[in-house]
Amino acid sequence: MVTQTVREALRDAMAEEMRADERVFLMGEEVAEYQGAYKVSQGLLDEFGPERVVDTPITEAGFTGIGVGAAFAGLRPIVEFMTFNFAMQAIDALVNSASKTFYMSGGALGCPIVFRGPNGAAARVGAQHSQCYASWYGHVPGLKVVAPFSAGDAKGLLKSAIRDSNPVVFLENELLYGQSFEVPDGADHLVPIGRANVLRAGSDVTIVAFSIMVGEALKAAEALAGEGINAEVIDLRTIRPLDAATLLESVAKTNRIVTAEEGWPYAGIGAEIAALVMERAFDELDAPVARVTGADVPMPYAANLEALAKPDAERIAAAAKRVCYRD
Amino acid sequence: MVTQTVREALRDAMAEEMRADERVFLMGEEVAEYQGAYKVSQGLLDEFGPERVVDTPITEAGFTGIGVGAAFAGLRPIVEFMTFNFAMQAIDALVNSASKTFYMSGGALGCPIVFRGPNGAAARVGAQHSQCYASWYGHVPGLKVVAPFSAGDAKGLLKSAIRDSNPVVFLENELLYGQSFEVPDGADHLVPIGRANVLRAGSDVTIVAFSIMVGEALKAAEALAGEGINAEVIDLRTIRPLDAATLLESVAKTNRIVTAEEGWPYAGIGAEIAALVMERAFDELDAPVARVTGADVPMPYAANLEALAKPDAERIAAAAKRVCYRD
Amino acid sequence: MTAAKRKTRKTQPAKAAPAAGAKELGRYLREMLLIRRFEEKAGQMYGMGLVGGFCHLYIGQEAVVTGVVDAMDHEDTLITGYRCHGHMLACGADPRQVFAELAGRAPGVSKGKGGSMHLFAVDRNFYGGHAIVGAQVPIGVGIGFAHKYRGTKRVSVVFFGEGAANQGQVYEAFNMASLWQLPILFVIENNKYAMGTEIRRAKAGTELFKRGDPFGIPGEQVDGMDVLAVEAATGEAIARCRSGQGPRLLEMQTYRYRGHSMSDPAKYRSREEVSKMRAERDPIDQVRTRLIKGGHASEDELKVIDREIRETVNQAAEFAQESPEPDPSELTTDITRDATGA
Amino acid sequence: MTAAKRKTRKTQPAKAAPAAGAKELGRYLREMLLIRRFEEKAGQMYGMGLVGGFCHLYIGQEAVVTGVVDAMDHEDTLITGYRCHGHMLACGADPRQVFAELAGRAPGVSKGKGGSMHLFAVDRNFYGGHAIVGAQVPIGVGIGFAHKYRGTKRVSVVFFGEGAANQGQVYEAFNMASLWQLPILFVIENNKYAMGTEIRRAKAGTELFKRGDPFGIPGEQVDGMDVLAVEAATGEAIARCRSGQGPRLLEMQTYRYRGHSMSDPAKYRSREEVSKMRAERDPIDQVRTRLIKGGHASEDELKVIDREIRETVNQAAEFAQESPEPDPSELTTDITRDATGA
Ligand SMILES: Cc1ncc(C[n+]2csc(CCOP(=O)(O)OP(=O)(O)O)c2C)c(N)n1
Ligand SMILES: Cc1ncc(C[n+]2csc(CCOP(=O)(O)OP(=O)(O)O)c2C)c(N)n1
Ligand SMILES: [Mg+2]
Ligand SMILES: [Mg+2]
Repeated sequence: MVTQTVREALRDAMAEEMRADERVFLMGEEVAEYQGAYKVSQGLLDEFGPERVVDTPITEAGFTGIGVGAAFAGLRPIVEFMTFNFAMQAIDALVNSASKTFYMSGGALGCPIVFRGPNGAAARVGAQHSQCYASWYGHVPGLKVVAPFSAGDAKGLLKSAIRDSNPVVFLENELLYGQSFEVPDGADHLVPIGRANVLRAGSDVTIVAFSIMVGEALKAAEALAGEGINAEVIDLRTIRPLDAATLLESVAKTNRIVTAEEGWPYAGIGAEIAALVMERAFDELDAPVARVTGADVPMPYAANLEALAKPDAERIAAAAKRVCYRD
Repeated sequence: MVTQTVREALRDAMAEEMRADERVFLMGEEVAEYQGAYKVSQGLLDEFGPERVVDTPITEAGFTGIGVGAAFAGLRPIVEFMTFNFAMQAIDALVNSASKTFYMSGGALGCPIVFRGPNGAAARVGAQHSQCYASWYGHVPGLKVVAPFSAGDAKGLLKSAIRDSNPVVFLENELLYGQSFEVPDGADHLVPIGRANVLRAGSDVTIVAFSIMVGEALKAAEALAGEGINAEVIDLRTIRPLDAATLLESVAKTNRIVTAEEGWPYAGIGAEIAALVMERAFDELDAPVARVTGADVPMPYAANLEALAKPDAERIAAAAKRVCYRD
Repeated sequence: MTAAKRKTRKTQPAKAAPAAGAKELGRYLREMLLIRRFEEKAGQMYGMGLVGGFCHLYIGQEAVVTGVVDAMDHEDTLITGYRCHGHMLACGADPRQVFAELAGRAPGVSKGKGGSMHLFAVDRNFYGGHAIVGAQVPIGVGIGFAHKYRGTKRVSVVFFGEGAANQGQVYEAFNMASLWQLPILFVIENNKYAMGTEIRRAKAGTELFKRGDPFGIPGEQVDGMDVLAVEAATGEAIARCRSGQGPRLLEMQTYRYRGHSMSDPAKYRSREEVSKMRAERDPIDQVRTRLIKGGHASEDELKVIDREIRETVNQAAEFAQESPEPDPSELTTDITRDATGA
Repeated sequence: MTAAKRKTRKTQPAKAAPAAGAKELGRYLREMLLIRRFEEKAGQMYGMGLVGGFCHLYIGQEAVVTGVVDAMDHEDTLITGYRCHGHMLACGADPRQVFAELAGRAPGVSKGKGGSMHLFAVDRNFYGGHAIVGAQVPIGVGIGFAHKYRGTKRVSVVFFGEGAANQGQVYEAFNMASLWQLPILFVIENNKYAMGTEIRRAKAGTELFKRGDPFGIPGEQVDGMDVLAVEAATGEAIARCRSGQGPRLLEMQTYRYRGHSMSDPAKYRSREEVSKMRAERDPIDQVRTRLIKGGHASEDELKVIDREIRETVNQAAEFAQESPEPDPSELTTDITRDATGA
């Protein structure tokens, strides 16, 4: 094990895969000379040169399409969005071209590409820079969608994503970049796409979260423990395909589940999980699935309003108590 | 009452509102001289002239932004997308600019605009032309999202949308354009945004659908009646804000609900309704909420596969029987 | 013209076409006729319900793809929009499989899952068949990016309509193609109409060959109804792309005889306009005339060729009609693939 | 030059600035100084944590918005990106409310909900403050569309950076603005850098004033460090827009002294480059020098002005600091509004 920040883990994942496979390259705004807007690609230009670490103009639609074309032609592009908010300009290429072509060509033309960058809210960057796209991309067949929390998962999943032969949307979180975790040594560390992870075993209630909300879920579980509620915490890690088995297994045990996400509620990931659990484990539920989500508002800038808009450990714990009928 | 096709009803809604309010104008590809790609704007150029019925180049990002700007400046644009698939090129303007600016400006700058056009699948037009965007737009605060079924609702809701001071996403369906319905006479016919409609009262199970699936839901209800199951059919009509009251009232009566939509399942409208009903009516549910959705695949072209991919009355009826434990 | 002289050449309008020999002309005739007859048949079959959805015929534009593909190297790649039947055939795809795709049948090039707008022949370096106007342009630049990345001498040829030429992503792609000096030949198929919109109604500045100017991409206007002119201009442009001089742009002035798609009655133009074009500029007639005037072939010989091609096309249509629909299990295949690595 | 002669003028590079009187110069000085001091204070307050998120200072570019706004009519409108503090102040917005917005406080121009990148002064015809690169360009064209639709003589002035000038939506907007002959003045604030990217690394063809050429939009390069040159070029261009001659494009050559945003250490350029620009081209120093050399003001008088402005800015910062945060209920207001009709 080594202690690494998420930022370093992501960088190492890319560097290792670029060493192993010449087809892998990174493109995006400020990824090369500036070393990444958030320094995730620190050092990559030095090691791999400007052919494989490519600075692009601020033209998301264009460079995403170029990435898709390069993938069609057999390369393995990693396309960095400075944030996923800017990928809305490119979402046609991502959804209509990258996700659908394999099917439309009857399996003749695949698109091995990774789209990555920070998703969701950072600190006080306002409504146009704070959207969570987990549910939008999760909605789309043909994509895989990943959203890790820890540095180890970030590294292992990014490596899997780069090796995957399908388009993978890799949702990072700016506020996690600087957080440190234990990461397994070496270039062999892979985490499979499509598998959730039980981070904390518990018997009273399941809390499922992804990305930055996992940290809040763990904190909530601590707090709940103090009140005699033993929460199981699941890090979803992959948004699509959803690891239904792990969720259902947990619910079979706890009979209660709380979902936590920072995105908007309407048709969010919590909604999908609620529907899924109801369909597949209705009789095991002792309480309704509770959703903890970001407020149903564009993200406000003011510090106090922003804090109100974002879900946190306290709200997660409150929801858990509610479904345990302990509030 | 007059008998009208959905196409005519939409045209009349626009014409009436354009007569009543000089600020209203229509823009989009082929809306003027060609009379609309699907002839929805038939006759409008003749009546209102090229200043108010504006043909645009095939540049969705550009003309959507122009529409948003015109709305900021106090006009009331109706932006027609030839289909909503093409609005992905413009979705940044729609979501980041139209839906968020009122909030970001603290209420100083509103965006009274209607985005309309066919959504979802037509007949065998393939994966890039068949996506349903109800859940994507429904996800976004700051937008209102409407998806009528009948001509009367199409007219009344489009008129409300044009008069609304917020951005409204108005999802039509190409296969419905030619269908005829009874429409209330006159220019006063309005249908309020945000209200679902109980089309058929029933006691055994609630079927909730929107847009073209309402027709299938009604057919399913007929079939179920033959088997002694009395289904209530609700036409959602508005996707956002969701009329929770009407849904919950119905579930309180039937204790069972089936959702029907042609979009993809993951984080779809059915998921939202399932989560909502669970949260607000868990104890009234005698069976899990059942989702009937489009297949979780890019839309195939082959006739037989396309038929398999689309939900229909039969699948809705089957789901209803399942939740009535009658299968 | 010496290379040095050429180097300074800027965007320029169309010039006269060079001469060609009997063999070449014969080949062009066959290739263009195959497209013409195929498309006529596709139109018929659409009317009969065998082909569904949107179906965009290439009739009238045959010289463009024929001349361009002829000037390309075996290893060069191409990509286009939904009006892609001609491109498939020009690349040598089996007409039977193409027709089967139009009909949504199992042996179709995309297993019947893509349809008319989504034809692919990756083994023949044709990357499709994309139904979102303009989307193929950055994608095609990405294919050229891959060619350069791999150190090959391959050129990526990117077709798009004059309507698509207004799309913003085209200019983003121009900028990067030029900035990175990628081997891209942009081919605008200017058939005068984008659906019902005549070019003048959608464009400020209709000299499309100049659209790359601010990005330093030299452009040229070409008589796209004359396959020889197309071949010559393309050959020159591709050679420059291949030699590392960055992207080039050709505006092919062409015309579609039929509606935008099968559902377009094309009321936005006069019958006379179409008949005049057919009578005076038809790309196939031009080659026929050259063959006969040059004494390379007789009317009768040409009839034989036409008959052969009709036969091929009829067989393709029959094959499609007789082929089964895809197995229902195909609904859920080809969404993602398991394979990693190569 | 006669009007007729001017009409044929094509895109052209910068020319020398005209002279100006004492009153004008004094006004420019005050306006630019207000922006400079405001931004310096904003930078300080960011360091102290009073301002959060992204904060893009306008220091160095003051002459652009000052000269442009001065040349605009009262009724003309403007719009820009996230680097918008200067535009607010140039439009006459209250520095206290602007500062309160930067601090996310209740009396902010957007009630504290927008922040530094989302400033609006609709009553002063400033439409914001948009944080998605390039998005404001079609929006600004839409505002110009409304001006024409209503039969007014108003002009819409649309600011964007040279980095944004690569965005596809800009070309889509160019095309429609020209096609419909809309009264739009496009102002490219070419400050040489888009974040860490020097213009040459992101653009094929760095003569931005020619970017509108293929769409028939005449462009001109302007010394954006000289407020007089800016004012003169803008006045001329706006007059043409107003007279119904369609859109115009001005490329303002300017420079930002500080990092892209407060979180950018700006390692991509040398200190010397910045100092040289400050020493030789500073827009405020140029006006100061003109005032003194022209005998219009003494050093002491200028110091008084500076002190007054510092005072204004300090008060604004204090006002912000002392203002309360928005009421928690504001979280869920201003999402949609009930009102229909006017
Ligand atoms: C982004 C987008 N907008 C609109 C359409 C609908 N559409 C399909 S083809 C077409 C016209 C394109 O014209 P042009 O580029 O000239 O090509 P042509 O059809 O003439 O070959 C339109 C508007 C689409 N497919 N994609
Ligand atoms: C679509 C989009 N992509 C990327 C960004 C991140 N970003 C913000 S400002 C900026 C640089 C813009 O440079 P320029 O247009 O030259 O304006 P300047 O900052 O120099 O005023 C970038 C890349 C964004 N906000 N929006
Ligand atoms: Mg065309
Ligand atoms: Mg700049």
